[in-house]
Amino acid sequence: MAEATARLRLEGIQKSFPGIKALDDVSFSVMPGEVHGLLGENGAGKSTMLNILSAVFAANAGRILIDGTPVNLTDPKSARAAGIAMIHQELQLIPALTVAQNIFLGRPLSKAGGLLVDRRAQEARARAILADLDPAIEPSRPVSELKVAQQQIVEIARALLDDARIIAMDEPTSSLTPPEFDNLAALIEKLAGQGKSIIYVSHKMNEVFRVCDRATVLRDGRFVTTVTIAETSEAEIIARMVGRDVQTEGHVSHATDEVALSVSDLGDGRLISGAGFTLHKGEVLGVAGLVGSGRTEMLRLVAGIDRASTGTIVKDGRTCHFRSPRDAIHAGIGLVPEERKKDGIVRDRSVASNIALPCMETFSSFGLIRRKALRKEATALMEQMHLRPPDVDRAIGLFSGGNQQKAIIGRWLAADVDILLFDEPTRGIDIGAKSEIYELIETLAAAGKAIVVVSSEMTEILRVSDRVVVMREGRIAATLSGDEITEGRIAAHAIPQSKARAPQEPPQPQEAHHD
Amino acid sequence: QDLAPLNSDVEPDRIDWSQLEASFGPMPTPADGTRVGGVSKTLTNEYWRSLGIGYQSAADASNVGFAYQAAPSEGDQLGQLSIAENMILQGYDALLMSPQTDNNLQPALESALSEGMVVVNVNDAVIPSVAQYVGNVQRDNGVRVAQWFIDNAEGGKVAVIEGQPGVFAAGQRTDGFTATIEAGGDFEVVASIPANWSRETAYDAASTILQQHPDLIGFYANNDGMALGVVEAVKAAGLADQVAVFGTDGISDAYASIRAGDLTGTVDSFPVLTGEVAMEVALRLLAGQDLPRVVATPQALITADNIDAYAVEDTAALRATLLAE
Amino acid sequence: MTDQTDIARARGLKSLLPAAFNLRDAGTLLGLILIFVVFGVLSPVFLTAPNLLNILQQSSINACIALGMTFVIISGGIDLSVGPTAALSAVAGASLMVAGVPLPLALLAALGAGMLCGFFNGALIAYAGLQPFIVTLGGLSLYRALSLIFTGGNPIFGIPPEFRSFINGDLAGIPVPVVIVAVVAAILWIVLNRSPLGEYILAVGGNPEAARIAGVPVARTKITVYMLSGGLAALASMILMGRLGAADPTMGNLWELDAIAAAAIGGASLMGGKGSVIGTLLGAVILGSLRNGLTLMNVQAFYQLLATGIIIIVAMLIDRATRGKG
Amino acid sequence: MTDQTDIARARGLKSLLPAAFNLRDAGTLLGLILIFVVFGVLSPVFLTAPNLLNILQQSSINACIALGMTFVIISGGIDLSVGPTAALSAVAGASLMVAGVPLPLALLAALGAGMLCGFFNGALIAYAGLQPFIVTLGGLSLYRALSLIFTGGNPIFGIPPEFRSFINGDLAGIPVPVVIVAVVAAILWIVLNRSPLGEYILAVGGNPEAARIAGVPVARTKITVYMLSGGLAALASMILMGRLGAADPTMGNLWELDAIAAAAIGGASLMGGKGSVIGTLLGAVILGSLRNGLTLMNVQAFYQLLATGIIIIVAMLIDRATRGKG
Ligand SMILES: Nc1ncnc2c1ncn2[C@@H]1O[C@H](COP(=O)(O)OP(=O)(O)OP(=O)(O)O)[C@@H](O)[C@H]1O
Ligand SMILES: Nc1ncnc2c1ncn2[C@@H]1O[C@H](COP(=O)(O)OP(=O)(O)OP(=O)(O)O)[C@@H](O)[C@H]1O
Ligand SMILES: [Mg+2]
Ligand SMILES: [Mg+2]
Repeated sequence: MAEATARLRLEGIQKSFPGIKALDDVSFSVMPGEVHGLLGENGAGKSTMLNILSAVFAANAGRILIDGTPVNLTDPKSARAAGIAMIHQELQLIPALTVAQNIFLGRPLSKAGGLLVDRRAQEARARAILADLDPAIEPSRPVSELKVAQQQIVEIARALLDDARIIAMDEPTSSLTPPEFDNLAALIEKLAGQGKSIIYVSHKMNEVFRVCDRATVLRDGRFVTTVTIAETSEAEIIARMVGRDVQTEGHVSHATDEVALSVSDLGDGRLISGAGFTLHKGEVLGVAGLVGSGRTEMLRLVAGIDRASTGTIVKDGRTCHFRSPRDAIHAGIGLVPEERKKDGIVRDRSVASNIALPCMETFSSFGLIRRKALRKEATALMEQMHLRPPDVDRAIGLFSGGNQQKAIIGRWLAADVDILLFDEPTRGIDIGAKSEIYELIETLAAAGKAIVVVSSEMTEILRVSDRVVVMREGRIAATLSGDEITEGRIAAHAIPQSKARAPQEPPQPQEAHHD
Repeated sequence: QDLAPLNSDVEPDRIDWSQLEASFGPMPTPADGTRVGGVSKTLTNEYWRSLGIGYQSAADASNVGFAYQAAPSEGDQLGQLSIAENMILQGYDALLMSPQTDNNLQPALESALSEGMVVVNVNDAVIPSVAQYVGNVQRDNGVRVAQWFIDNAEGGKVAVIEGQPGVFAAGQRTDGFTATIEAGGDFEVVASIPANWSRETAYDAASTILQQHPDLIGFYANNDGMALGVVEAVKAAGLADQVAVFGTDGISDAYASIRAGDLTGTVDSFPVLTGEVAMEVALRLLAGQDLPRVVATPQALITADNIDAYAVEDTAALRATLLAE
Repeated sequence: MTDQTDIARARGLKSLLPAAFNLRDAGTLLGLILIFVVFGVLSPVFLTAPNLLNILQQSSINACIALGMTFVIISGGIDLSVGPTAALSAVAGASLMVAGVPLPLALLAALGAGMLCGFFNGALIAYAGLQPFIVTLGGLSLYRALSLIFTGGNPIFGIPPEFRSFINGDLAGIPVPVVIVAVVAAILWIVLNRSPLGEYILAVGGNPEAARIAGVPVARTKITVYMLSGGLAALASMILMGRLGAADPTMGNLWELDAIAAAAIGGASLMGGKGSVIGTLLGAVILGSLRNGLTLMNVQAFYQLLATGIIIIVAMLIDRATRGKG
Repeated sequence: MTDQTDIARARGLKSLLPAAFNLRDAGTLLGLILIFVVFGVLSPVFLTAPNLLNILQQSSINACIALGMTFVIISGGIDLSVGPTAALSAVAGASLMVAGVPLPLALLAALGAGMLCGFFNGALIAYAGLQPFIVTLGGLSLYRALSLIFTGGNPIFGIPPEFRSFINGDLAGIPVPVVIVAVVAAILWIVLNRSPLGEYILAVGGNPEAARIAGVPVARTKITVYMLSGGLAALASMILMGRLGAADPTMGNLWELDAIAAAAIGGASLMGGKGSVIGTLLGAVILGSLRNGLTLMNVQAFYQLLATGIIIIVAMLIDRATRGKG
């Protein structure tokens, strides 16, 4: 490929953080109208690369050329002026501002000679941009009221505003559902058709194969290869990323008949009502549903994070009343939250400290923490989960998103709970780690733990679940097991009646498992 | 020998400043290289600066070295203690201290005594165990103002603007005023409100009181700063002709305000002169004289009638005026 | 669709209130009303028109300072130096006035002095990256020292009578200070809710890193906020100077606490990103009515302190209870 | 592998410093050393042993309060009520002592009184969800009022001489208050760095919601922290009472500002989640040496104020510069 015609060329980029080299002499180019995948495991340096491109970080060495001319990007504003827009992996929104205000933040449409914000004009343009993505998002609503998925769409909309020539997307679909991805894919095609260059970071191979023309693979901060998508296979890319084979075994059930947890008539007085399910030891229960169907809310009620207004939770034959997550944890229930940054991590504390939070007592004797034992256990756990870099004393906030997720999951392994609730457990997790997590879930189930997995990824639900409950508008719409677990049936139950054109099958009467 | 806790307002072992020379002879000449330190309450109030001027001039007159330090702000008790201790380290012969509270300088007093220093408690708060006190009778400030009302008015509603709650001087002044005026005729103290020595708070309190009692005839404020705030509130309410306002301390702004016909009067406790007397007492003690435990300093109610007699720069002349009384 | 109807319902509720108002402010208003009812019952004078004007007048200075403080707090900072800033501006303005400099010029100079103090604070915070608390604590000493040294500790008298009578006058029966603060508050409301600067301030306070990435001029925004606070401190000092007829270098002692209290009562969060102009005004009036009511009832000094403490806490509890888990 | 060697290198660097110490504290230490050098050159008395002990003694009360404040600040709160809490504990303890209650009992009661104030603050913050600033501002008035009312505004004299001579004595030449605070600091260092409570406090201050979901007893942690602050205020009041020989209901005026300043100079962030025991101790000593040195040089009060302001800011700038973009 003639490099002179490249829209964007990154050359010899190097970036070190204290104690780690995040990028080591990485180069690649993106052509006009090209959708270029940037792939690699968690911590490979993808976000760092994009952050350098959009001048959030300064590189230690290397240069950036646009249309063959070196550019000097000093701050995010200058990057934008150079025609580079970015969708950040960690949502960079201001909760107190409205959707439109967030989209236009830093470059408001103004009236009265620049003195006042022209809210109406902003909202009109925001609505126009959002129309392609999710027309249900009302531009005048505060972002704090939106679900994560909707916030992510706002983040995408923001990048589209500038009419940039280069759009860098860092895991834009991590909390989106397939139909929302379809919208985005169509949009990407349209943008590419207009000659824009797009860098697309994702851990979802199907997306990469659907939208990308070429892809560059990074491993441990180093360039591995650039491939043309049409001339390669998923397996090859994964092998390049991981440097080893990843097994994709089928599902094995370890479910027993022993009831671990039974929830009935659970409600929060708002969205959730009459929710109930039974969970057996060794069983993996998938929870499917549309965004906003109340899956997260239901898990939070079970985990004692929000207070239930109705319903009973019976664990190991005892009725529990959780007044706090701590109560639930003492009863042996742990939750891996959906919003990692907000509900999961304590940024400035080490991975070891974050892991130990729920079970400080077990790592203490005579009121003091046994730091050595804690570090040893944390290191062992994290080695097993391939934490990168493998330093459990490092502040968790300095790790890539995927690696943070590993630490949060590790927390419940250390705490040795018997019921694990996963809310979107593999969001932002690389292929290798994902299959590791699936294996982990299986191992845990085999060890007799009971597991609930909420996921918006159909493949994930199908891969891990022994049974599936489908939620719709705050209620359990169906419980499926065995052969009933098919993509079609799950979708049919998930879509609200009024919205569905004609459900392929009549929804089954809701049936609680009484054993 | 343990001294009985001192109450400077009622201690019987006292002498008036005017009697010092008569009873103990002329000032002795201090030894060469004598150094005296002064620990003030704060320098943000003119009263304490004037006291320092008095110290300095008496020190100059006797040819002794003098250093004057103050807490960073009024109410900083520990800060003042540290400053006193730091001065003790520098080895002065005598220390003149005006404590923030009755006890915040107690350790400094003790360590100064153990270093063999002479310690004089000058005005305001009183350290109970102190052997030598120089200052005025706080209660008297209020009594004098009350007496003016009793002499000059038929009776009516009056109000008090108090200093910081819990401060000795504030309590005594308020008490002296209230007790005297309520015993002395047809007067009613309708309000007694703290304004924490602040001009602004005093202004607000006074305007609120006037709102409620438009027939008020007088205010007594625990210091001049607050009194000047009250004066503005009275003027703003258009009641300047009806309401008399008194302050305490006799700072120069109070004098100016009396001359301008705004402030009715203030009880001047002559800080410069007080400073001179205090320094004199310290030097006499250094010379080995055995003085009474309390040396009372002068006070006078200043109004437009007598202001010219007291408004003199030269303390020698002022001494003469006061001694002539 | 559930979402849509929910939104529609929320809209409907909102439209019943004036646009300037939000639910959080309603809680604060309720606290104020409660205090009014209690004092109204206990003292016959309290609810008379002159006394209400009196309360507004007495609250105006704190309100002025607290408005600036609110902006600083929203931006994620704090300004402990407002009192000494006011003092420095006052002595600067007063000494110019006394020296015969034309009034408007002297007033501008005073405002300039206040904004300069604010600029100094803001620059140290924005460019040197120091903690706001510690910078403005240093400023607290620094500006106080400068005004004490400049005046030798003595108040400056001789403020021109025309200035004094302007400040002490009224407009259609409303005291001038109240009018001034009302106008300032209206402008600040627009700035916070309708101008790019307002969005920047909310963004910087809500998530500084996201703001930076979005291209918000973070440093400039912070400096502006501290300059605003300094300027408003200067304005307050001018009002006070007009009322008291003197510029005292010790002016403004403990103003920061009152101002922060007003802002916090009005719903500002010291974590940044949250705060309301109207809430702060209500907060200042709550504190003003408290002091006024207790004085009217001639509550003894110690018990005034007691009542102040209890009422602040109870007001916050009521506010909290009415607005729920906000 | 690069990773491994890099990490190994970082580890190696770390191990050169004692474990108790972190890089942030080194910056503060540098500030302190600078102040020592400057004053040492300017005043011959400054670096003498008695004066250094003097500085430690004078800093001990602020250090004691500031340690409690550090824990509160790390947990994301603030405690403005430390001064009045100290006063209330002092009058409680003193009145029991004077009434002839055995000394240890009276001391326990005083500590209990302080912790009770802290519990009240903490419960309002943790359970009612009020803002720490406003709760402890209310407490500031409330506890002061209670101690004034209880004593009628008069100090309580007649502290048992054996208690006084204990506090005023020394251990191996080190003043007892310094020893007490050193022991307390050592315990607190262990609590913060080696105990579950310490982890909880850091987590609650760093991200309260995540901490709650991870099973941290958030409410209990917060209450503990305020009780600790109240207890340390009581301890400080006992030390001061021993030194002064009286319990004054006005004790502790402005302590909160000094304590917050010491904590902030020592690296505590008012946003929560950050702070260090050693840093705070150094911060208190910095403030103490500052005052000591300026007095030794006989700097006049106004210029002392000026110097204090400038030095605080300059110390923070140096600290900032040495530790880089931390
Ligand atoms: N601000 C930072 N400070 C220190 N280290 C950092 C920082 N940001 C990233 N790193 C480190 O740089 C490496 C690369 O991280 P990066 O976020 O680029 O990974 P990524 O490829 O985007 O991973 P993921 O798929 O999990 O998002 C990681 O080891 C991470 O810990
Ligand atoms: N935009 C919104 N604003 C306010 N509330 C919302 C919004 N979207 C959803 N909700 C509330 O949250 C409810 C359920 O959200 P929840 O997170 O439980 O769904 P979920 O099925 O877990 O979806 P996700 O896939 O995002 O995790 C919604 O039905 C609605 O009541
Ligand atoms: Mg990433
Ligand atoms: Mg969810």
